[in-house]
Amino acid sequence: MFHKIISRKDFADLIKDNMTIMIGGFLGCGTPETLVDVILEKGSKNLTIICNDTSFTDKGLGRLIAAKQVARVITSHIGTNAETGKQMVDGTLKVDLVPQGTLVERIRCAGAGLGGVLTPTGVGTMVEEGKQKLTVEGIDYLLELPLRAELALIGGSIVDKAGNVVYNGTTRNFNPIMAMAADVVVVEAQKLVEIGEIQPELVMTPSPLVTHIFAPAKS
Amino acid sequence: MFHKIISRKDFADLIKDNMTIMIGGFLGCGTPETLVDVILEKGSKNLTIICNDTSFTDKGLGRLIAAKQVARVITSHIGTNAETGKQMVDGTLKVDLVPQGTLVERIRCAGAGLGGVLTPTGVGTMVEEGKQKLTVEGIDYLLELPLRAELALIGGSIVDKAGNVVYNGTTRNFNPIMAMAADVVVVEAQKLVEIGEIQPELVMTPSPLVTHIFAPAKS
Amino acid sequence: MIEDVNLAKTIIARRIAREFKNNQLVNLGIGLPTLIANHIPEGINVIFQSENGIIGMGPAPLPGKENPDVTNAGGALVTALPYGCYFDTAMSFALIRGKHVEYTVLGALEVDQEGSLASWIIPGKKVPGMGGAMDLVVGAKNVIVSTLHTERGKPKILKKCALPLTARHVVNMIVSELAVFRVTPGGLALIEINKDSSVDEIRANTDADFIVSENLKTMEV
Amino acid sequence: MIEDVNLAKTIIARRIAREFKNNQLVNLGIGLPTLIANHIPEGINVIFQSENGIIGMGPAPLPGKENPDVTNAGGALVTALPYGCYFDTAMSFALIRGKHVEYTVLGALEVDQEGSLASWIIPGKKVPGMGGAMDLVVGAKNVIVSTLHTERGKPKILKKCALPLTARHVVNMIVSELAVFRVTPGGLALIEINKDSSVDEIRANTDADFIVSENLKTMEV
Repeated sequence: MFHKIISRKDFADLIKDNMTIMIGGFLGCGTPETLVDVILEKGSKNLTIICNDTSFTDKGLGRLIAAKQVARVITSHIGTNAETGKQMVDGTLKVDLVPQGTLVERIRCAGAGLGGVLTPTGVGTMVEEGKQKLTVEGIDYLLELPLRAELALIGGSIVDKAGNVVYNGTTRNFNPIMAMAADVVVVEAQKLVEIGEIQPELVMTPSPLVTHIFAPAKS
Repeated sequence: MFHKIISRKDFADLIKDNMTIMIGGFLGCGTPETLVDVILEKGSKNLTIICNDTSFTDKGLGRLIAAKQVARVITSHIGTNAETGKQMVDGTLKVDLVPQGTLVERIRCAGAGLGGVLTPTGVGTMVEEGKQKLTVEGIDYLLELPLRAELALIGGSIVDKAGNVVYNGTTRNFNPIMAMAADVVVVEAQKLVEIGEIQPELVMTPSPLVTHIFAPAKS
Repeated sequence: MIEDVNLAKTIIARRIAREFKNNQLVNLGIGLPTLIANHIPEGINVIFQSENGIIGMGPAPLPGKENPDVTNAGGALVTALPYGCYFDTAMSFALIRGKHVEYTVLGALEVDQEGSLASWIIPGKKVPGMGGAMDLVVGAKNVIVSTLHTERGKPKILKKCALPLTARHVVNMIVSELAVFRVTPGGLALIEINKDSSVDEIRANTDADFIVSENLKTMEV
Repeated sequence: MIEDVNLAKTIIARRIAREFKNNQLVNLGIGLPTLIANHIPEGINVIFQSENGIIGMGPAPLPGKENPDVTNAGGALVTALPYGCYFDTAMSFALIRGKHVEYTVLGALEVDQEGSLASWIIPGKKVPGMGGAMDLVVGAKNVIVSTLHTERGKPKILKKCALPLTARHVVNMIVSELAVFRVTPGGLALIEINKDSSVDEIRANTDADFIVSENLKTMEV
């Protein structure tokens, strides 16, 4: 009934130079490592990556930066990846720093068909620059706009063959929000199960949001 | 460690005339019926109720309207409760109709510390009236503002003694969103369990949001 | 005209049911649209969403299998299919407004040649409220209005809605028991016609301008 | 001055740990604030949130009990207590911005007498990014800056931050190894002092104006 499982090669074919890609995870926890492996192997260039943080040079999506495949990153924190700072100073990597709560709301707006949100975060700081400021009931807010991607790469703990996803522990983080805000959504399944094996209340990303499921071969 | 369980009388003491109360549920499904019973018994007047719909005259929060305890209702649908329409025409009940998706986002804004959201819903209709309109990238949006309450009444399916809540099936609806947007949050527990009995991934309302737990005596 | 209202509704439901492709996410409104679920062609899996918080909605429960915690947006008891899941209203309308729902099908008091519709208020008479309808028609990728062609002899498809709107310029397709119209940038196009009707009959019962498609087909139901 | 940095940090952690009441929700930043969890007085249950998506965070796992799927905002492996739960980043920052977190404790590069702080960028030198800090200090009900009183002999508590701000006018309390200040509408108030320090020593090492509370107390640690 559902035919969502793709091969490593099929996934590689989806990746193009200059693509805008969201990648889930928080300092690597919840990041789909094998999907990142495939992009490293393919060597696609000039990527724009949207992510919570740039992880470490040898873990998660941080490896794409170390491999100089990224032209721009939209993120909240780069302090754990020395390459990000270095390439930013060298001028080879553009870094847009966004407060974490604002970043997730901007992605949510794109996924939820909202035109923007008003947040108090960043008022009176450099984050204000170039943004519309609105005052509601005497409080100043920044208008923050939606953020979308062509592709979202999601790290799922338990995935059924329809595409329903459960995230264990703190691997959830940005994953279910990003799964709503991209044209194509690929989930790497840590554990692939049959339809009906996931309690319907426990589903965190409903199956229609998932375009493709990638289940790495067990080593 | 946690002392959140309250008696029927303690809950009754929380209810005051003229209060603004959010009540979860969708046509009664997920509504904390016993908490509504207590408000009916107490007979508090001039309440403002925020809810998805006004249910039926003999079910859920619809009973409060039938009992003429409500002065104002902020809701998306009143078609299933003849009393709501009648009292609106008589001028004894003020009805603010809000699109369902806008209603839930306004409540979410209040709970999430956001100053408002831009939604395309309602543009070019009566819903526009009195609202600020913003154009972002050529698309018109309405700026919708936060909606808070003094009290939120939540229908929980499984509640542990710390206050973590699980909602079964479609009882979830507005419940977890309202649980973030009120000064005091009371959950009616269909089933009360010990701490540790709920899988931490399955929690839908984290315990710190819950002020009081009411567990009706089994009949 | 088709005098038998139940037959008319079945024709509409069967025609709309043919519109969906495999694994598309569809939201059916209360009333007539609900009937569509009974007429999905064999071999096609349609995934039903209901805005109260369920994807993978199945048929009404068998006697003795009712679960009061599993309802649809009309408050009726339903079931969840094995691939189904539940979520809160914020997520439900994120899916709806965020263009994740392929089709929404709903009734209307009036629908017009500009693709606007009215469905939530008759001022001074009846005010049910908009519920989720305003979000659904703004957010779904495709909006189908399902409607009897006339009500008490009066056309439902108009040049311009007179009642307060649910939304402006959002309807993609109108399906009645007599005809199927597409709303195009140039106006209404009649693209299908009931085998027992005629363009003249449709003109006589439609209060809107429309062109007749060069490709006019018989409604398959 | 207290020359032993580890002792200084312990004093700060122990003092802040006394601030919390039973069952309050608290977010501790990376670094010095993390130490506070080890010094909560007996009989007080503090509920720890970490912005990566956990409430009810417990201590580091015992050897052999590590779960790579349970981390804190610094990426370290942690545990969940029996009343704990997990959620996504949108929910996490809804809790933070929505005033559901009672205390956030974080370090700063600079903090000033107006309650502004700088913690995320030294232009041209070091740009870690703000992470969740801007949301935390704007959203938490109470903001405590935990900081060594000086760094390389230079005061950290200033009249006005020179570095780009994390937020303006949000800090409620500043705790160093020498002193506790409250930020009041009238400016900084010195409310507690280390038993081995003096008001003169604090004046000499603080680059901000402050009044000495009539109620000046000895820091209990």
